[in-house]
Amino acid sequence: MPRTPIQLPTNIEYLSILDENAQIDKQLEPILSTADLKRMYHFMLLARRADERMLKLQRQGRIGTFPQSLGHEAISVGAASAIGSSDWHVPAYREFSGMLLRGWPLETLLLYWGGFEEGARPPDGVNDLPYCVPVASQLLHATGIGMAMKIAGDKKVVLTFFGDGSSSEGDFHEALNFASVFQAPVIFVCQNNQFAISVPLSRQMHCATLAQRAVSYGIPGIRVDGNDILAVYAATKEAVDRARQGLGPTLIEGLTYRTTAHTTSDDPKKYRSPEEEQLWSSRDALIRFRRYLADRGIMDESARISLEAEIEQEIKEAVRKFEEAAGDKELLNPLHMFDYLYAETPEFLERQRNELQQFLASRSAGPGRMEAKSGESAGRDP
Amino acid sequence: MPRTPIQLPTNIEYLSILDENAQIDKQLEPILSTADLKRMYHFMLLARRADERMLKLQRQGRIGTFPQSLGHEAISVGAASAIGSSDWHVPAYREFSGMLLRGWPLETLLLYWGGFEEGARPPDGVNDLPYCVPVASQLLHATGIGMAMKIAGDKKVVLTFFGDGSSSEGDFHEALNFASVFQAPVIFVCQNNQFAISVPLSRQMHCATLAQRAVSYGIPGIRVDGNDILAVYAATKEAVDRARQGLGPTLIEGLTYRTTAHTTSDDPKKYRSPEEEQLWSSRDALIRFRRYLADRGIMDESARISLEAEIEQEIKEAVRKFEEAAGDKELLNPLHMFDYLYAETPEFLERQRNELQQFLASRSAGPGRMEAKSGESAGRDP
Amino acid sequence: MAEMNMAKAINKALGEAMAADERVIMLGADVGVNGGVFRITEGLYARFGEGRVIDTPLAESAIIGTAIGMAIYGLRPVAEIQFAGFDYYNYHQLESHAARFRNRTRGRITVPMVMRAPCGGGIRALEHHSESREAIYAHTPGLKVVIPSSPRNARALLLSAIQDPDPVIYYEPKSLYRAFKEDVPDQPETLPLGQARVVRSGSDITLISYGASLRPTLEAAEQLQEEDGVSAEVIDLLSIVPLDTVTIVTSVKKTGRAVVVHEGPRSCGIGAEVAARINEDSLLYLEAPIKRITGYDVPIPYFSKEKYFLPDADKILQAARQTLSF
Amino acid sequence: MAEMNMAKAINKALGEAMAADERVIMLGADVGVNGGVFRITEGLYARFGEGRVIDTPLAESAIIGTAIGMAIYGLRPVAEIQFAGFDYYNYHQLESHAARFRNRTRGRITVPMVMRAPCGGGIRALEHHSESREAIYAHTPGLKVVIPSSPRNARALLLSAIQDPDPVIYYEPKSLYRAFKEDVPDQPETLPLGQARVVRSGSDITLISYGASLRPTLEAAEQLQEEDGVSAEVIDLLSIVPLDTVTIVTSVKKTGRAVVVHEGPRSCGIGAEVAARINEDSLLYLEAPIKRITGYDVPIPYFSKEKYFLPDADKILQAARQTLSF
Ligand SMILES: Cc1ncc(C[n+]2csc(CCOP(=O)(O)OP(=O)(O)O)c2C)c(N)n1
Ligand SMILES: Cc1ncc(C[n+]2csc(CCOP(=O)(O)OP(=O)(O)O)c2C)c(N)n1
Ligand SMILES: [Mg+2]
Ligand SMILES: [Mg+2]
Repeated sequence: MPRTPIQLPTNIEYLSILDENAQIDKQLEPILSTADLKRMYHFMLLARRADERMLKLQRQGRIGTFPQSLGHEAISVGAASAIGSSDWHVPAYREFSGMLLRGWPLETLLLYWGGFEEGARPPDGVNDLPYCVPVASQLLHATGIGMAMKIAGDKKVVLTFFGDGSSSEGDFHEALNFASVFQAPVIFVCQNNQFAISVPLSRQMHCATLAQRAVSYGIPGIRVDGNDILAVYAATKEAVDRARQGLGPTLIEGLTYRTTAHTTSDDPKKYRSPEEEQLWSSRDALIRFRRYLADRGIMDESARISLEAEIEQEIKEAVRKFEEAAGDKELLNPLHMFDYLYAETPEFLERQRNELQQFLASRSAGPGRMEAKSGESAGRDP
Repeated sequence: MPRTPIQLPTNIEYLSILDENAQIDKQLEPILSTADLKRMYHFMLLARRADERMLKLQRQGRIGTFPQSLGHEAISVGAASAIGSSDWHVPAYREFSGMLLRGWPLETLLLYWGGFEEGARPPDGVNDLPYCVPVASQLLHATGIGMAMKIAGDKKVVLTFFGDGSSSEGDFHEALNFASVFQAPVIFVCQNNQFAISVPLSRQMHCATLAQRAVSYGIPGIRVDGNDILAVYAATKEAVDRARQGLGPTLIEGLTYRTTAHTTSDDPKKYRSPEEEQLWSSRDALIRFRRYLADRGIMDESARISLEAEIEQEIKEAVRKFEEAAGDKELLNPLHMFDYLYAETPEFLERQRNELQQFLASRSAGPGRMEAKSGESAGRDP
Repeated sequence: MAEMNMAKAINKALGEAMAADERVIMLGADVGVNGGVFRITEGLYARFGEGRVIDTPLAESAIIGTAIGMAIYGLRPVAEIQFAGFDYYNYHQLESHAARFRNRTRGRITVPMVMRAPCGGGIRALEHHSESREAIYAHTPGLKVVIPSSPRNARALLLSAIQDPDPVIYYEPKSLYRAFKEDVPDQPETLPLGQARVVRSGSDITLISYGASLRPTLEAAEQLQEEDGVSAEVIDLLSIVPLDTVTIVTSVKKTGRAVVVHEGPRSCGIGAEVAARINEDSLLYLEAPIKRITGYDVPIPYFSKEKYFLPDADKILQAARQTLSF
Repeated sequence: MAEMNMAKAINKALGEAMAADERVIMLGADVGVNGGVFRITEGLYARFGEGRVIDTPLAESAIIGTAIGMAIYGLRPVAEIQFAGFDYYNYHQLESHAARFRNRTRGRITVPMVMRAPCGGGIRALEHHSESREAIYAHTPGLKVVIPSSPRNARALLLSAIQDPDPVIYYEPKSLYRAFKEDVPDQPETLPLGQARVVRSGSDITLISYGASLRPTLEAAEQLQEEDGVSAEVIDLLSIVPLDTVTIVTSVKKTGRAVVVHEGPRSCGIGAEVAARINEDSLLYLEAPIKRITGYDVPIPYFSKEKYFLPDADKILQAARQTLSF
């Protein structure tokens, strides 16, 4: 056979269950309890509403730059619903909804976007890493956690997320390769929203789908409709079951669209058309899921309305707690910047701490200058 | 189509033309002139014999650690034969034979392995980068050169090499992705010798072939018998033609075996069996190519014997030139370490240069100590 | 002459360099259609086309690694890394290759390229968006490192960096992008790399700084004059590599006292090097220890508290007074 | 007590750490079946199995990135990077994550891991195989950095590093692996991180060094005694971070003169930091400028000339004499 095609694995698939008209594929419909379905919708909606609120907070200068997650709720909540609380969840920075579902209080996440390290502290009992800013780097932590689970003989899995742009980073490749070589129980979920800030998919990769990159690692790959929470859930569940049985990692690509700007500093008008944005709005994950829940008699109009009210209350309460915390003396104490570098603060850092402490003390004695300048910088921060 | 297989490109192939019994596939036999074929064999044999000689030089301490390239001649020479002198050649560190073919004098390469930067200086008119030690990093330079050719509108191509182990590095992924997105005229050749020092393929990757990684980049990928110089040449030629027409990069995997140790510091007995080594010796590229040349009446036994003699002479002469250069005062002048950092040496470096110069002057006045210690270190250097 | 902020001045320099030399090209994530996340490359894509203003995939090692290849082939790439905190991803390319090719090939292959990246804090950014690690590059033989402090010198230094035959790290203090305006001459002008500037002359103490820290340093100098009647000389380093030892030492020989100010962490930072060189060349002139007002040896805090990490006029003033009364 | 070289001593420490704590695991390219390219992990694979001595694919960022994940999950990974010159590939993982997780999560998530890598020159190796860039890590808040100088302290420091609750960079001067032997106690012993050691006491000048440079420094001290009748104190830093300022300053206050010696490049190197700290705490005691005998600000030359780059006893001796006669 001197010139022969190489047999490629055939397990690269596309999956859609609940389509944009809320038509359901009965054969593929995942088994989920009413409570589960309600929970999923709850967190999608909470994220959506909180996100809207945060935009206002940002505009008011009460929190900083943040990446809205509209359009990402189905992937984030759908995938996170397929793992248990003793499994691990390793987000990038657009998994707001999934983190809420995993047990991060909204006020904690507000603290994060409000400029407090305390917002990056996973609540006790929550097996999550915090948001990760340097793209793709977290995929290696997820893989390491998965490898450690295997070494420890724990039947747990890790769920981790990244964007389409992030898949161009070397760390993406290294993470998938390690996970496949060690058959680590890691589910890699790509939130393919078709943009990395302004750079469109066509400038990001030359292959038709991200899912097909699974071929490079000899693992299953699947593309799902990322606005179809049932498809996301089903694909993730399958991958989780495989991983838990020791059958290694899976690459899942959820195809969606970033409904809003990249972050509050970005202006998408520079690089995409209103028509495209319009088109994708009509495919919104919440609309079709709400219709599905209504069709199944799980949530009628009045239930939906009271849920909205409940969530409004929840957000109000969280914002209140956040503002309280953000005014807290202890949280605002700058000397804490020295306190968490090492288990025991070494002498040279103690000295720097003292230096700052003495400076602050002396300044609060003399005439203050710093406060006057704090509003000065006019820079943008993407 | 709720659950459908994703169509993968079907252009991932395996190619063999001249098999291990020197049987030729007439249909696929590439068109090569007698002169070309002789030239290819010349450089394969030169590399083989020079390599043997270098092992002796290394054992005598006249050069340092070096990676033998036995088993790699067909890939290196076969691929390099498919590009022209105005194309670029970007090797890793096992393309000894191809570099000789490209016009690097043997004495220059000896200088490199003998510990002189002068050995990394590409000869004038040779469009090559020198050896590259940090694995996979050179793939990005090749891609950048290819992108620049495209920007300049030059119809040239770049040929670059890497090992199976190196394909696990992030830079491999980034280079192939960039090359594919920008459709740069780059041919990526993997010298898959099945080991990265001691780590076997099975620990390096979970996919069946390296060629299939082309699927991640939407580009053609091909695995060839790496001990079959005709297959290597043919696959590269095809890729070069495509690239020159603006059709972008290709991934070529040459499957071979590292006949000897990783480098002169390595002991393969620790991690592989004599049986396996034996098996692959029987597949040697030179044996079958020699038989092919004989069968085609291009090189009979007496021609082969005189070639051996010619090459012996060539090597002798090169070693002489190398030793002469290695004893040259100018080449040994340590002050040159300061002279090539910047186009113009800045003041702070001039000061350091003077510091060393004065030190050397004062020491050569007083009793010398350094020479006594030069043989001291007993370390291994892989 | 036209008044402009630093963002505009850098943009102007990029346009001028591209217009003057067609080998100059830009690459990086979002530099093209979008004009850069800080709008630094705005208008260049429209003006020079996608062949010369190249939006790349998101991969820093590739951005720098391919820029190296392009420079080797004869282009003069200006690569943007979106934030200095992400240039660690490409550090191996800079250290192992950009900085070494000339030396490795005895001058035969060179890498005339610029890596631009916004650096420093002060804009309420997220984690990893406020780093100042120029010292790492200063510890990497074969690179030059430049950090401007005003629109005019930003423009002139960038033109020099692009024309330089060797790789230059050009860090842009992002808090200065839109902080103030300055007259910038219409005609292109350059500034020699490796030359510091005495921006305020004085006789009692030398304050050495660069980039975003220069302004609070100057403020402190003013205040020293006003409140203490002390005459402070202020040096703006402009180039971190080559570091202009002569200008520093000449000043310290005159004043006998010095404070070094920068945002990056203290240990093995630029302040350490400045102190070591002062010590080497002018120890006997010193009347007090050289003080370092720098970022602390901690990651810059999230933005609610970053201002306590950054050098400010009060800290510099206090350090100067301590030095003066030593 | 048994006599052994540093390679064996490190190997012993690794075995002891793994035997004592089953959370300790090794990973890296060639660390398993092959026992490491320098044979440092020899025998561990056979003894502890492939679940705990893990041969990885060739990818430094992944080796460190997965080690971080493992440490977070509760293991105590010891990751080997084959040569310090390749750890630039993983620098972003160390800077952005290993060094930050504790701080970022206010102590909730920690990264108790060790990155081991052979560093330094002197073994006639190829390009990129002789680097000493500990200063980069010293400039990276949140890491500890340790460099041993003898078999016994190599073993003790490595045991401490593995037990440390925070990430430690453990650089092994590869020219010392087989350079000499020393008695190493049978029972495990540790050495506190952050403590330098006065290895020779003296009163006229302080020579400060660590790692492979310590031996030529000691040689120079001997010679100063013999030939000049000068009593040199020699400090072995052992830890680069935390740097033991107290021991350094105490000595310099006594001697009034200092030479710092290391292999890494000079600018922003460890010598700069040592000089800056001496200046801060003991300026008035100094009778001569602090000299730096270091690698120059060039890549370490290919091996035919590397010895001219490295500090040696003659250079140190000359520097000490210049300092003494200043
Ligand atoms: C290593 C690194 N480089 C650059 C950035 C700046 N940056 C933040 S988000 C982003 C785009 C990421 O795109 P994608 O992965 O598709 O995720 P998305 O934002 O679309 O969810 C960039 C370039 C970063 N955070 N990390
Ligand atoms: C970035 C980097 N890491 C580690 C090394 C050390 N090293 C040199 S060769 C090698 C193995 C490479 O294997 P492969 O890519 O298969 O090439 P081969 O040596 O088999 O030709 C290693 C680990 C290196 N040179 N560069
Ligand atoms: Mg995206
Ligand atoms: Mg190999």
